[in-house]
Amino acid sequence: MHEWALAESILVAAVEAAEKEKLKIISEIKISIGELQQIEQDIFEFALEEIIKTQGDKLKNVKTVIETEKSTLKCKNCEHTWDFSDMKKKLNEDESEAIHFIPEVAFVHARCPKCGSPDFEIMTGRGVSITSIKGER
Amino acid sequence: MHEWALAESILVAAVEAAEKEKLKIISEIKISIGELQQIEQDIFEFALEEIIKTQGDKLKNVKTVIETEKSTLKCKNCEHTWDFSDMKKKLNEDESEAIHFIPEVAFVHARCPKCGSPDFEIMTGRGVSITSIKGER
Amino acid sequence: MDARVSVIDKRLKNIKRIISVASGKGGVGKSLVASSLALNLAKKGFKVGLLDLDLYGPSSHIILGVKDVFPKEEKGIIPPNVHGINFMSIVYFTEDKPSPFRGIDISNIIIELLAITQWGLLDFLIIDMPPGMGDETLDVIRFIKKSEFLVVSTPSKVALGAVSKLLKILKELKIPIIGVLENMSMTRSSFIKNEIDSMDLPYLGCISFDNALEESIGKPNKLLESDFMKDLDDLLEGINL
Amino acid sequence: MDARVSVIDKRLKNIKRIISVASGKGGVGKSLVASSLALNLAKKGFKVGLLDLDLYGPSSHIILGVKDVFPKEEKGIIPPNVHGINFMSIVYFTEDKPSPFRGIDISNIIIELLAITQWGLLDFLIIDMPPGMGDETLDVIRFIKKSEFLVVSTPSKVALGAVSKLLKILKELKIPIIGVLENMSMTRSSFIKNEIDSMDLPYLGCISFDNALEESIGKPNKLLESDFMKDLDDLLEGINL
Ligand SMILES: Nc1ncnc2c1ncn2[C@@H]1O[C@H](COP(=O)(O)OP(=O)(O)O)[C@@H](O)[C@H]1O
Ligand SMILES: Nc1ncnc2c1ncn2[C@@H]1O[C@H](COP(=O)(O)OP(=O)(O)O)[C@@H](O)[C@H]1O
Ligand SMILES: [Mg+2]
Ligand SMILES: [Mg+2]
Ligand SMILES: [Mg+2]
Ligand SMILES: [Mg+2]
Ligand code: NI
Ligand code: NI
Ligand SMILES: [Zn+2]
Ligand SMILES: [Zn+2]
Repeated sequence: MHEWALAESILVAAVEAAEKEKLKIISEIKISIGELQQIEQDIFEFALEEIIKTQGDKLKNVKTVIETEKSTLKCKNCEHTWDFSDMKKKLNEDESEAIHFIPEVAFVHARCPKCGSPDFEIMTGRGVSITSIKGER
Repeated sequence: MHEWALAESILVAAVEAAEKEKLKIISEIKISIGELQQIEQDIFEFALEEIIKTQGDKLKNVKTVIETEKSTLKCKNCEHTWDFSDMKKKLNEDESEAIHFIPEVAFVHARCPKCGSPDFEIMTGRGVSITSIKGER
Repeated sequence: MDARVSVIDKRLKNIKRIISVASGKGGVGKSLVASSLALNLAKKGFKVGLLDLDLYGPSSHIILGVKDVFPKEEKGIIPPNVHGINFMSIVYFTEDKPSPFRGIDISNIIIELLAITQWGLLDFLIIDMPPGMGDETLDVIRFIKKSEFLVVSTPSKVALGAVSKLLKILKELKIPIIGVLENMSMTRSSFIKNEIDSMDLPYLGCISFDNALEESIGKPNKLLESDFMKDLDDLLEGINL
Repeated sequence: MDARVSVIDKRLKNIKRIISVASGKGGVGKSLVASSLALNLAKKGFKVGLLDLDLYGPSSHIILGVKDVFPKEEKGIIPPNVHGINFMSIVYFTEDKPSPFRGIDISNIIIELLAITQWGLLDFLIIDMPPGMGDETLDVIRFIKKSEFLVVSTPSKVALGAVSKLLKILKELKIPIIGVLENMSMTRSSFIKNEIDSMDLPYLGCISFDNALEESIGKPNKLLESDFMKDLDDLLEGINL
């Protein structure tokens, strides 16, 4: 249920952006969630709905579209690339849950599958962001 | 004349890349130099030529093409963007020379011209890189 | 657009004062001061949070002897209360394993922690800062606009080298500096005081080197009774804390 | 493709041994040990370089009292020789102003420094490392494959928390660890020795807390005569240095 906090961040950011763009009504928000966040989409959508109810008119009829950004990890030592599903095989439940809260602890709990280095890069697949907003002025 | 060291790095990197690509002869190297490096192009070209003379056949007839990558600086605090020519106006000679050696000391000697923050990003215009290599197998 | 950043202000809204205990220099006692300050204020009846932002070498959990607790997940994560302090640290998620993070990761961790931690109502949030002037410091300045800085130094010229750099940049950016606390003093010397005076910043006083301090590490009740705490407490009176 | 990276091996080719003095923890004496080690080896007749990679809080120039020198530009930059040491530091370029660098900048600075510094023939290059386990440490591991690590701790549990993390990762990556040096010891205790033994790593011995050390800061000739140097020298004998 920390999904709630991230859902709220989306709505706060959307309202902020709408104000900048002078939108009176927000009709659609496209959301991208990094795969490493391992968000439970049901819970996240439920949270969005619940929070929207408590908000003003701007968000009343908003449609939310959620996409998962696939993860790409790249080793700085050997240039090998892989993704979270490869990584997950070697993680126990606690480690995986820790990455759910703080994706960057991947560097603590995982290694490059090819050379064993912890010095890899999360090229894609972390964070929670808004990719587009539609609305009316 | 620390240009010499950077010129050498280009040729070492080119030979390395050529070996990976199994090129017997390198005919052209395209080089991009970040504006912040403030390279003296004459000296740099002279250094390239001198070093090429000491190298083997792989580089004998190589043509080098040098481009300057324009700088873009962007403030993390206020999102203002600017470039090195804007920045340079406020630098004294010593500061500018220090940036010539280590471009990142821009964060030490310069600030966002709009909000005064030192927390800006060098989006483009640093480093020395090879953008392409042509040759024969 | 990173959405997490937008919610940070809301998460910190119900916190009256945020004090970052920083230095620029390592090993001067930032973590001891931050943990002890949190304990001290909690004992005085304030609602206190403590956030350990030294992600490479988190220490507050060692000093406070925190073990076997984990944040509750509820509309975010709720820091466990240890010895009257709402305590948040990366160790909950690292099992205290090595943390080879690069700067961009540090920045992302801080954003995530600030976006999902539900502090609730607090009188004080104390932040235990790492040494240096890198992503952690720049991100506290960027995201926690209301943070004040409490700066720790030792009496040494080597420490002052790094400390004065932090002070200069904070001053330049007009960030509130509560003052400079001199820690681990062994002989009477006005070297640090004079330097801080000459920078026109408040010198808060000094904490003596406490030979018995190591015995209090991991034992908050002992720490509350230590000479270190006595010195700190006197010094806090001077700034109405 | 960043070309600078490719020339680093060539720049370091004529250096016999590279020793990174590191800790994970701040304020344990890394800079004192690194500078003193460089002085000690230079006095023994070795050709020695010293590279200060603590870019936020560079200290070696303070300890060695380096002033008014600047690298010569000649096919790169040539570190000035101070007290028999070829000394390279970011301070030549920062005028000792605050250095608010993010991780990516740190990484770029290290690449630039390694690519343009002409060390020439050296018996030893000593690297004064910053605390933490961030871009500097990861880049030394990435770019200076032949570096060995000399790790410094104090007797404290708090220090050991960070130190053991660094040791674990170095060990995991099979990077040569010369051993662990215990600094600032005040009472006889085998706490650190036992911990290092249990990690199956060499414990090198300890350097006592030197009450008079501060007077030698900035004065290499005095530092060479200090109790600190005497302890260090004894300990170096044990590892044939
Ligand atoms: N006043 C003091 N007297 C004795 N030891 C101290 C004192 N202050 C700090 N220490 C010790 O110094 C070391 C560094 O303190 P720490 O709080 O970890 O510093 P930092 O967070 O700045 O790195 C620790 O071992 C701590 O126990
Ligand atoms: N053996 C020692 N006795 C007394 N003071 C010491 C000793 N070793 C280091 N110091 C002092 O401790 C402080 C931290 O040392 P420093 O070398 O700057 O640590 P680091 O580089 O690990 O941050 C400095 O003020 C230094 O003079
Ligand atoms: Mg600390
Ligand atoms: Mg009192
Ligand atoms: Mg140091
Ligand atoms: Mg001897
Ligand atoms: Ni969750
Ligand atoms: Ni030059
Ligand atoms: Zn790899
Ligand atoms: Zn700005």
